[in-house]
Amino acid sequence: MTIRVKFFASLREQVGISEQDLENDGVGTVDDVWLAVTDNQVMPANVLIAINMEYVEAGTTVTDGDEVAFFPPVTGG
Amino acid sequence: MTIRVKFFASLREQVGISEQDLENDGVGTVDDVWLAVTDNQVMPANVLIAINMEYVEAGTTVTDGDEVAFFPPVTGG
Amino acid sequence: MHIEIRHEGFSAWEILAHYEAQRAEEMHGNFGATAVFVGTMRDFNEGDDVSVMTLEHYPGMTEGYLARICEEAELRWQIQDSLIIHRVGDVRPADAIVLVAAWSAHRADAFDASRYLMEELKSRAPFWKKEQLNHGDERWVEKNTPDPGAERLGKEMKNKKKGM
Amino acid sequence: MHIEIRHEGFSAWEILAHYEAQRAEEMHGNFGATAVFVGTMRDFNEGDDVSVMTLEHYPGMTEGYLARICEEAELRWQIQDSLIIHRVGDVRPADAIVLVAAWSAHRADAFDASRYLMEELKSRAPFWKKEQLNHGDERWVEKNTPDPGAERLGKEMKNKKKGM
Repeated sequence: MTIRVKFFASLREQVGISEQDLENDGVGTVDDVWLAVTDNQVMPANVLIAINMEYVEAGTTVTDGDEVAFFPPVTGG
Repeated sequence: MTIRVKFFASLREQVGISEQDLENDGVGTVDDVWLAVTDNQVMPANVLIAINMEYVEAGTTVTDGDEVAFFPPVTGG
Repeated sequence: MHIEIRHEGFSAWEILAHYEAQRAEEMHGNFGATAVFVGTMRDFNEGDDVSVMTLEHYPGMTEGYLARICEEAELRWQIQDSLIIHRVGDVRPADAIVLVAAWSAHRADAFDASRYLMEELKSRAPFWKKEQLNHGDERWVEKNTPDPGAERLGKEMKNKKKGM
Repeated sequence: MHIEIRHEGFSAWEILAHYEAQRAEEMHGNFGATAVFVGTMRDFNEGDDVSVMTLEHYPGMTEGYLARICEEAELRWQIQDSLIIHRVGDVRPADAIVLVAAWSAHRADAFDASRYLMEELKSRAPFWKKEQLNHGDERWVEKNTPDPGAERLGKEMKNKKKGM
Protein backbone atom coordinates (compact mmCIF):
# COMPACT_ATOMS: atom_id res chain seq x y z
CA MET A 1 0.00 0.00 0.00
CA THR A 2 0.98 3.65 -0.46
CA ILE A 3 1.01 6.18 2.37
CA ARG A 4 1.89 9.82 1.74
CA VAL A 5 3.92 11.08 4.70
CA LYS A 6 4.46 14.76 5.57
CA PHE A 7 6.57 16.55 8.18
CA PHE A 8 6.21 20.18 9.18
CA ALA A 9 8.22 22.90 10.91
CA SER A 10 11.03 21.86 13.30
CA LEU A 11 10.19 18.19 12.77
CA ARG A 12 10.63 18.58 9.01
CA GLU A 13 14.07 20.04 9.65
CA GLN A 14 15.05 17.36 12.19
CA VAL A 15 13.89 14.40 10.09
CA GLY A 16 15.08 16.03 6.89
CA ILE A 17 11.93 15.11 4.97
CA SER A 18 9.13 17.38 3.83
CA GLU A 19 7.00 14.85 1.97
CA GLN A 20 7.54 11.20 1.02
CA ASP A 21 5.44 8.37 -0.41
CA LEU A 22 5.88 5.21 1.61
CA GLU A 23 5.31 1.97 -0.32
CA ASN A 24 5.16 -0.74 2.31
CA ASP A 25 2.70 -3.46 3.18
CA GLY A 26 4.22 -3.99 6.63
CA VAL A 27 2.81 -0.82 8.22
CA GLY A 28 -0.33 -1.05 10.33
CA THR A 29 -0.38 2.01 12.54
CA VAL A 30 0.90 5.57 12.54
CA ASP A 31 3.73 4.39 14.79
CA ASP A 32 4.85 1.96 12.10
CA VAL A 33 4.77 4.72 9.49
CA TRP A 34 6.97 6.91 11.67
CA LEU A 35 9.52 4.13 12.25
CA ALA A 36 9.64 3.17 8.57
CA VAL A 37 10.16 6.72 7.34
CA THR A 38 12.60 7.90 10.03
CA ASP A 39 14.77 4.76 10.07
CA ASN A 40 13.60 3.73 13.53
CA GLN A 41 14.15 7.05 15.31
CA VAL A 42 12.33 7.52 18.61
CA MET A 43 9.21 9.64 18.18
CA PRO A 44 9.42 12.78 20.37
CA ALA A 45 6.73 12.83 23.06
CA ASN A 46 5.09 16.05 21.91
CA VAL A 47 4.64 15.11 18.24
CA LEU A 48 1.18 15.77 16.83
CA ILE A 49 -0.23 13.45 14.17
CA ALA A 50 -2.92 13.86 11.53
CA ILE A 51 -4.37 11.32 9.11
CA ASN A 52 -6.08 12.95 6.14
CA MET A 53 -5.91 16.28 7.98
CA GLU A 54 -7.65 15.06 11.14
CA TYR A 55 -5.82 14.74 14.47
CA VAL A 56 -5.26 11.11 15.55
CA GLU A 57 -3.27 9.17 18.16
CA ALA A 58 -0.06 7.27 17.38
CA GLY A 59 -1.79 3.90 17.62
CA THR A 60 -4.32 4.66 14.87
CA THR A 61 -4.39 2.26 11.92
CA VAL A 62 -3.48 3.61 8.49
CA THR A 63 -5.18 2.66 5.23
CA ASP A 64 -3.92 2.58 1.65
CA GLY A 65 -3.92 6.09 0.21
CA ASP A 66 -3.84 7.89 3.58
CA GLU A 67 -1.92 11.10 4.09
CA VAL A 68 -0.11 10.95 7.44
CA ALA A 69 1.41 14.15 8.85
CA PHE A 70 3.79 14.60 11.80
CA PHE A 71 4.42 17.99 13.35
CA PRO A 72 5.43 19.76 16.57
CA PRO A 73 2.99 21.67 18.85
CA VAL A 74 1.22 24.36 16.85
CA THR A 75 2.16 28.01 17.41
CA GLY A 76 -0.18 30.10 15.29
CA GLY A 77 -2.06 33.24 16.23
CA MET B 1 -26.42 78.96 49.75
CA THR B 2 -26.70 78.15 46.05
CA ILE B 3 -26.98 74.65 44.64
CA ARG B 4 -27.10 73.99 40.91
CA VAL B 5 -29.55 71.16 40.27
CA LYS B 6 -29.66 69.08 37.06
CA PHE B 7 -32.01 66.38 35.80
CA PHE B 8 -31.33 64.04 32.90
CA ALA B 9 -33.23 61.78 30.51
CA SER B 10 -36.64 60.42 31.61
CA LEU B 11 -36.29 62.13 34.99
CA ARG B 12 -35.77 65.50 33.28
CA GLU B 13 -39.01 64.91 31.36
CA GLN B 14 -40.95 63.75 34.43
CA VAL B 15 -39.83 66.58 36.71
CA GLY B 16 -39.95 69.08 33.86
CA ILE B 17 -36.62 70.67 34.82
CA SER B 18 -33.33 70.45 33.02
CA GLU B 19 -31.25 72.75 35.21
CA GLN B 20 -32.14 75.06 38.11
CA ASP B 21 -30.24 77.06 40.71
CA LEU B 22 -31.63 76.47 44.17
CA GLU B 23 -31.16 79.34 46.62
CA ASN B 24 -32.05 77.94 50.00
CA ASP B 25 -30.34 77.79 53.35
CA GLY B 26 -32.66 75.02 54.62
CA VAL B 27 -31.17 72.19 52.56
CA GLY B 28 -28.68 69.85 54.20
CA THR B 29 -28.67 66.67 52.14
CA VAL B 30 -29.31 65.55 48.58
CA ASP B 31 -32.75 64.38 49.75
CA ASP B 32 -33.59 67.93 50.84
CA VAL B 33 -32.46 69.28 47.47
CA TRP B 34 -34.73 66.82 45.67
CA LEU B 35 -37.76 67.74 47.82
CA ALA B 36 -37.16 71.47 47.45
CA VAL B 37 -36.81 71.35 43.68
CA THR B 38 -39.60 68.84 42.93
CA ASP B 39 -42.18 70.32 45.32
CA ASN B 40 -42.01 67.34 47.68
CA GLN B 41 -42.42 64.58 45.08
CA VAL B 42 -41.36 61.09 46.18
CA MET B 43 -37.93 60.22 44.81
CA PRO B 44 -38.15 57.07 42.63
CA ALA B 45 -36.18 54.14 44.09
CA ASN B 46 -33.84 53.74 41.14
CA VAL B 47 -32.70 57.40 40.88
CA LEU B 48 -28.94 57.89 40.62
CA ILE B 49 -27.36 60.95 42.17
CA ALA B 50 -24.10 62.79 41.55
CA ILE B 51 -22.55 65.72 43.41
CA ASN B 52 -19.98 67.56 41.34
CA MET B 53 -20.04 64.66 38.85
CA GLU B 54 -19.29 61.94 41.42
CA TYR B 55 -21.86 59.32 42.40
CA VAL B 56 -23.22 59.78 45.95
CA GLU B 57 -26.04 58.42 48.12
CA ALA B 58 -29.25 60.35 48.85
CA GLY B 59 -28.16 61.10 52.43
CA THR B 60 -24.99 62.92 51.39
CA THR B 61 -24.63 66.50 52.64
CA VAL B 62 -24.49 69.29 50.07
CA THR B 63 -22.25 72.35 50.26
CA ASP B 64 -22.66 75.87 48.84
CA GLY B 65 -21.75 75.86 45.16
CA ASP B 66 -22.33 72.14 44.60
CA GLU B 67 -23.78 70.79 41.39
CA VAL B 68 -26.32 68.07 42.22
CA ALA B 69 -27.59 65.82 39.40
CA PHE B 70 -30.48 63.34 39.42
CA PHE B 71 -30.91 60.76 36.69
CA PRO B 72 -32.35 57.31 35.88
CA PRO B 73 -30.23 54.14 35.47
CA VAL B 74 -27.64 54.68 32.74
CA THR B 75 -28.10 52.96 29.39
CA GLY B 76 -25.04 53.74 27.30
CA GLY B 77 -22.93 51.42 25.17
CA MET C 1 -5.51 56.61 26.63
CA HIS C 2 -8.06 58.26 24.39
CA ILE C 3 -11.64 59.23 25.32
CA GLU C 4 -14.03 60.91 22.97
CA ILE C 5 -17.71 61.86 22.81
CA ARG C 6 -18.81 62.06 19.17
CA HIS C 7 -21.75 64.09 17.97
CA GLU C 8 -21.43 62.75 14.43
CA GLY C 9 -21.39 59.26 12.97
CA PHE C 10 -18.11 57.37 12.87
CA SER C 11 -16.54 54.24 11.43
CA ALA C 12 -14.86 52.20 14.16
CA TRP C 13 -12.37 50.74 11.67
CA GLU C 14 -11.36 54.15 10.29
CA ILE C 15 -10.84 55.47 13.81
CA LEU C 16 -8.66 52.49 14.74
CA ALA C 17 -6.61 52.72 11.54
CA HIS C 18 -6.08 56.43 12.14
CA TYR C 19 -5.32 56.08 15.85
CA GLU C 20 -2.78 53.31 15.32
CA ALA C 21 -1.13 55.25 12.47
CA GLN C 22 -0.74 58.28 14.76
CA ARG C 23 0.81 56.15 17.47
CA ALA C 24 2.77 53.86 15.12
CA GLU C 25 6.22 55.01 16.13
CA GLU C 26 5.55 54.74 19.84
CA MET C 27 3.68 51.42 19.65
CA HIS C 28 5.79 49.75 16.93
CA GLY C 29 6.34 46.12 17.78
CA ASN C 30 5.74 46.48 21.52
CA PHE C 31 2.21 45.09 21.64
CA GLY C 32 0.99 41.80 20.30
CA ALA C 33 -2.68 41.82 21.17
CA THR C 34 -5.51 44.23 20.36
CA ALA C 35 -9.04 43.50 21.54
CA VAL C 36 -11.86 45.65 20.24
CA PHE C 37 -15.57 45.89 20.81
CA VAL C 38 -18.02 47.84 18.69
CA GLY C 39 -21.63 48.36 19.69
CA THR C 40 -23.97 49.25 16.84
CA MET C 41 -27.62 50.18 16.79
CA ARG C 42 -30.03 47.36 16.07
CA ASP C 43 -33.32 48.01 14.28
CA PHE C 44 -35.29 46.15 16.97
CA ASN C 45 -35.52 46.07 20.76
CA GLU C 46 -37.88 44.13 23.00
CA GLY C 47 -39.93 43.00 20.04
CA ASP C 48 -40.42 46.45 18.48
CA ASP C 49 -38.92 48.03 15.39
CA VAL C 50 -36.80 51.04 16.29
CA SER C 51 -36.14 53.71 13.66
CA VAL C 52 -34.09 56.32 15.54
CA MET C 53 -32.41 56.38 18.91
CA THR C 54 -31.39 59.56 20.73
CA LEU C 55 -28.37 59.32 23.01
CA GLU C 56 -28.11 61.83 25.84
CA HIS C 57 -25.15 62.27 28.19
CA TYR C 58 -24.02 64.39 31.14
CA PRO C 59 -21.23 66.54 29.69
CA GLY C 60 -18.23 66.54 31.98
CA MET C 61 -19.27 63.66 34.20
CA THR C 62 -19.39 61.25 31.25
CA GLU C 63 -15.86 62.08 30.11
CA GLY C 64 -14.65 61.90 33.70
CA TYR C 65 -16.03 58.41 34.21
CA LEU C 66 -14.80 57.13 30.85
CA ALA C 67 -11.28 58.32 31.70
CA ARG C 68 -11.52 56.75 35.14
CA ILE C 69 -12.66 53.42 33.68
CA CYS C 70 -9.66 53.42 31.31
CA GLU C 71 -7.32 54.28 34.19
CA GLU C 72 -8.73 51.41 36.25
CA ALA C 73 -8.22 49.00 33.35
CA GLU C 74 -4.64 50.22 32.86
CA LEU C 75 -3.93 49.67 36.57
CA ARG C 76 -5.54 46.29 36.70
CA TRP C 77 -4.21 44.65 33.51
CA GLN C 78 -0.98 44.88 31.60
CA ILE C 79 -2.25 47.08 28.81
CA GLN C 80 -0.29 49.64 26.88
CA ASP C 81 -3.18 51.73 25.73
CA SER C 82 -6.96 51.96 25.82
CA LEU C 83 -9.57 53.87 23.88
CA ILE C 84 -13.27 54.66 24.27
CA ILE C 85 -15.35 56.50 21.67
CA HIS C 86 -19.05 57.02 22.34
CA ARG C 87 -21.69 58.55 20.14
CA VAL C 88 -24.34 61.01 21.33
CA GLY C 89 -27.28 62.56 19.47
CA ASP C 90 -29.55 60.83 16.96
CA VAL C 91 -28.40 57.45 15.68
CA ARG C 92 -29.99 55.11 13.15
CA PRO C 93 -29.89 51.32 12.70
CA ALA C 94 -26.40 50.00 11.89
CA ASP C 95 -24.73 53.21 13.19
CA ALA C 96 -21.85 52.71 15.61
CA ILE C 97 -22.70 53.72 19.18
CA VAL C 98 -19.56 52.74 21.05
CA LEU C 99 -16.01 51.61 20.30
CA VAL C 100 -13.62 50.34 22.95
CA ALA C 101 -10.12 48.98 22.40
CA ALA C 102 -7.28 47.68 24.56
CA TRP C 103 -3.70 47.07 23.43
CA SER C 104 -1.48 44.64 25.32
CA ALA C 105 1.49 42.32 24.98
CA HIS C 106 -0.79 39.47 26.12
CA ARG C 107 -4.10 38.37 24.66
CA ALA C 108 -5.70 37.51 28.01
CA ASP C 109 -5.12 41.08 29.25
CA ALA C 110 -6.44 42.61 26.04
CA PHE C 111 -9.61 40.47 26.16
CA ASP C 112 -10.26 41.07 29.85
CA ALA C 113 -9.57 44.79 29.68
CA SER C 114 -11.83 45.41 26.67
CA ARG C 115 -14.68 43.50 28.30
CA TYR C 116 -14.16 45.40 31.54
CA LEU C 117 -14.23 48.74 29.67
CA MET C 118 -17.58 47.85 28.10
CA GLU C 119 -19.11 46.56 31.30
CA GLU C 120 -18.10 49.55 33.39
CA LEU C 121 -19.14 51.97 30.67
CA LYS C 122 -22.57 50.36 30.52
CA SER C 123 -23.03 50.32 34.29
CA ARG C 124 -21.46 53.65 35.32
CA ALA C 125 -21.03 56.16 32.48
CA PRO C 126 -23.95 58.61 32.37
CA PHE C 127 -25.53 57.99 28.96
CA TRP C 128 -29.22 57.42 28.26
CA LYS C 129 -31.06 56.10 25.23
CA LYS C 130 -34.49 57.07 23.98
CA GLU C 131 -36.00 54.99 21.22
CA GLN C 132 -38.35 56.19 18.49
CA LEU C 133 -40.45 53.26 17.41
CA ASN C 134 -41.64 52.84 13.85
CA HIS C 135 -45.25 53.43 14.81
CA GLY C 136 -44.38 56.84 16.24
CA ASP C 137 -44.07 56.22 19.98
CA GLU C 138 -41.03 57.19 21.99
CA ARG C 139 -39.66 55.36 25.01
CA TRP C 140 -36.61 55.54 27.25
CA VAL C 141 -34.50 52.39 27.51
CA GLU C 142 -34.92 51.52 31.18
CA LYS C 143 -31.72 49.73 31.99
CA ASN C 144 -28.76 47.84 30.55
CA THR C 145 -28.54 44.08 30.94
CA PRO C 146 -25.33 43.06 32.71
CA ASP C 147 -22.92 40.69 30.93
CA PRO C 148 -22.62 37.61 33.18
CA GLY C 149 -19.22 36.79 31.68
CA ALA C 150 -17.87 40.15 32.85
CA GLU C 151 -18.79 39.66 36.51
CA ARG C 152 -15.43 38.24 37.54
CA LEU C 153 -13.71 41.27 35.96
CA GLY C 154 -15.51 43.89 37.99
CA LYS C 155 -15.41 42.51 41.52
CA GLU C 156 -11.96 43.40 42.75
CA MET C 157 -12.14 46.95 41.45
CA LYS C 158 -15.67 47.49 42.73
CA ASN C 159 -14.60 46.78 46.30
CA LYS C 160 -12.11 49.60 46.03
CA LYS C 161 -14.61 52.06 44.67
CA LYS C 162 -16.42 54.52 46.87
CA GLY C 163 -20.13 54.60 46.13
CA MET C 164 -20.25 53.35 42.58
CA MET D 1 -18.31 32.73 7.96
CA HIS D 2 -15.10 33.77 6.29
CA ILE D 3 -11.72 31.98 6.53
CA GLU D 4 -8.60 33.15 4.77
CA ILE D 5 -4.89 32.36 4.71
CA ARG D 6 -2.96 35.44 3.59
CA HIS D 7 0.47 35.34 1.99
CA GLU D 8 0.75 39.13 1.96
CA GLY D 9 0.49 41.75 4.69
CA PHE D 10 -2.94 43.05 5.62
CA SER D 11 -4.62 45.77 7.64
CA ALA D 12 -7.16 44.29 10.04
CA TRP D 13 -9.22 47.50 9.97
CA GLU D 14 -9.36 47.66 6.18
CA ILE D 15 -10.46 44.05 6.01
CA LEU D 16 -13.21 44.63 8.54
CA ALA D 17 -14.41 47.80 6.80
CA HIS D 18 -14.48 45.97 3.48
CA TYR D 19 -16.11 42.83 4.87
CA GLU D 20 -18.87 44.73 6.64
CA ALA D 21 -19.49 46.90 3.55
CA GLN D 22 -19.92 43.75 1.43
CA ARG D 23 -22.38 42.30 3.92
CA ALA D 24 -24.07 45.61 4.79
CA GLU D 25 -27.44 44.82 3.29
CA GLU D 26 -27.70 41.40 4.92
CA MET D 27 -26.37 42.50 8.32
CA HIS D 28 -28.04 45.93 8.47
CA GLY D 29 -29.36 46.58 11.93
CA ASN D 30 -29.57 42.94 12.99
CA PHE D 31 -26.42 42.77 15.09
CA GLY D 32 -25.46 45.02 17.96
CA ALA D 33 -22.13 43.64 19.06
CA THR D 34 -18.85 43.05 17.24
CA ALA D 35 -15.84 41.66 19.12
CA VAL D 36 -12.49 41.63 17.35
CA PHE D 37 -9.02 40.41 18.19
CA VAL D 38 -5.87 41.26 16.25
CA GLY D 39 -2.55 39.58 16.92
CA THR D 40 0.49 41.51 15.71
CA MET D 41 4.16 40.63 15.68
CA ARG D 42 6.18 41.96 18.60
CA ASP D 43 9.85 42.86 18.17
CA PHE D 44 10.82 40.76 21.21
CA ASN D 45 10.16 37.30 22.59
CA GLU D 46 11.59 35.57 25.64
CA GLY D 47 14.07 38.39 26.18
CA ASP D 48 15.45 38.47 22.63
CA ASP D 49 14.98 40.96 19.81
CA VAL D 50 13.21 39.35 16.87
CA SER D 51 13.61 40.86 13.40
CA VAL D 52 11.65 38.49 11.15
CA MET D 53 9.25 35.65 11.81
CA THR D 54 8.35 32.98 9.28
CA LEU D 55 4.90 31.44 9.55
CA GLU D 56 4.39 27.97 8.13
CA HIS D 57 1.09 26.11 7.83
CA TYR D 58 -0.36 22.81 6.60
CA PRO D 59 -2.35 23.79 3.51
CA GLY D 60 -5.76 22.16 3.57
CA MET D 61 -5.72 21.03 7.18
CA THR D 62 -5.31 24.60 8.43
CA GLU D 63 -8.30 25.89 6.47
CA GLY D 64 -10.31 22.85 7.56
CA TYR D 65 -9.67 23.47 11.24
CA LEU D 66 -10.29 27.22 11.02
CA ALA D 67 -13.67 26.55 9.40
CA ARG D 68 -14.46 23.93 12.02
CA ILE D 69 -13.57 26.33 14.85
CA CYS D 70 -15.90 28.97 13.39
CA GLU D 71 -18.67 26.39 13.00
CA GLU D 72 -18.24 25.33 16.64
CA ALA D 73 -18.46 28.96 17.77
CA GLU D 74 -21.58 29.52 15.67
CA LEU D 75 -23.21 26.44 17.22
CA ARG D 76 -22.22 27.33 20.73
CA TRP D 77 -23.02 31.05 20.88
CA GLN D 78 -25.65 33.23 19.31
CA ILE D 79 -23.45 34.77 16.67
CA GLN D 80 -24.51 35.90 13.24
CA ASP D 81 -21.12 35.72 11.60
CA SER D 82 -17.48 34.95 12.29
CA LEU D 83 -14.22 35.61 10.49
CA ILE D 84 -10.64 34.38 10.75
CA ILE D 85 -7.75 35.75 8.68
CA HIS D 86 -4.27 34.37 9.30
CA ARG D 87 -0.98 35.41 7.75
CA VAL D 88 1.69 32.98 6.52
CA GLY D 89 5.19 33.65 5.16
CA ASP D 90 7.66 36.25 6.44
CA VAL D 91 6.31 38.83 8.86
CA ARG D 92 8.03 41.78 10.52
CA PRO D 93 7.44 43.60 13.81
CA ALA D 94 4.07 45.37 13.94
CA ASP D 95 2.68 43.27 11.06
CA ALA D 96 -0.70 41.69 11.64
CA ILE D 97 -0.56 37.90 12.10
CA VAL D 98 -4.16 37.05 12.90
CA LEU D 99 -7.56 38.71 12.88
CA VAL D 100 -10.67 37.13 14.36
CA ALA D 101 -14.12 38.69 14.63
CA ALA D 102 -17.55 37.64 15.87
CA TRP D 103 -20.83 39.46 15.23
CA SER D 104 -23.77 38.98 17.56
CA ALA D 105 -26.92 40.60 18.90
CA HIS D 106 -25.45 40.26 22.42
CA ARG D 107 -22.11 41.49 23.71
CA ALA D 108 -21.47 38.48 25.95
CA ASP D 109 -21.74 36.11 22.97
CA ALA D 110 -19.50 38.28 20.80
CA PHE D 111 -16.82 38.47 23.53
CA ASP D 112 -16.95 34.75 24.35
CA ALA D 113 -16.98 33.64 20.73
CA SER D 114 -14.02 35.82 19.70
CA ARG D 115 -11.95 34.58 22.63
CA TYR D 116 -12.90 30.99 21.82
CA LEU D 117 -11.89 31.46 18.18
CA MET D 118 -8.45 32.71 19.23
CA GLU D 119 -7.91 30.01 21.82
CA GLU D 120 -8.90 27.14 19.56
CA LEU D 121 -6.89 28.59 16.68
CA LYS D 122 -3.81 28.77 18.89
CA SER D 123 -4.23 25.27 20.29
CA ARG D 124 -5.46 23.35 17.22
CA ALA D 125 -4.84 25.09 13.88
CA PRO D 126 -1.60 23.82 12.27
CA PHE D 127 0.59 26.92 12.09
CA TRP D 128 4.20 27.20 13.21
CA LYS D 129 6.46 30.18 13.85
CA LYS D 130 10.20 30.42 13.34
CA GLU D 131 11.96 33.50 14.69
CA GLN D 132 15.03 35.18 13.23
CA LEU D 133 16.82 36.91 16.06
CA ASN D 134 18.71 40.15 15.54
CA HIS D 135 22.05 38.47 16.17
CA GLY D 136 21.45 36.04 13.32
CA ASP D 137 20.19 32.89 15.06
CA GLU D 138 16.97 31.17 14.11
CA ARG D 139 14.65 29.29 16.44
CA TRP D 140 11.23 27.67 16.31
CA VAL D 141 8.66 28.94 18.79
CA GLU D 142 8.07 25.82 20.88
CA LYS D 143 4.51 26.26 22.07
CA ASN D 144 1.73 28.72 22.65
CA THR D 145 0.84 29.80 26.17
CA PRO D 146 -2.81 29.06 26.94
CA ASP D 147 -5.10 31.92 27.97
CA PRO D 148 -6.38 31.05 31.48
CA GLY D 149 -9.44 33.26 30.94
CA ALA D 150 -10.46 31.15 27.94
CA GLU D 151 -10.51 27.85 29.80
CA ARG D 152 -14.19 27.97 30.68
CA LEU D 153 -15.01 28.56 27.00
CA GLY D 154 -13.35 25.42 25.69
CA LYS D 155 -14.50 22.75 28.09
CA GLU D 156 -17.93 21.81 26.87
CA MET D 157 -16.86 21.68 23.24
CA LYS D 158 -13.67 19.75 24.02
CA ASN D 159 -15.66 16.92 25.58
CA LYS D 160 -17.52 16.53 22.34
CA LYS D 161 -14.38 16.45 20.22
CA LYS D 162 -12.78 13.23 19.16
CA GLY D 163 -9.04 13.31 19.65
CA MET D 164 -8.31 17.02 19.64
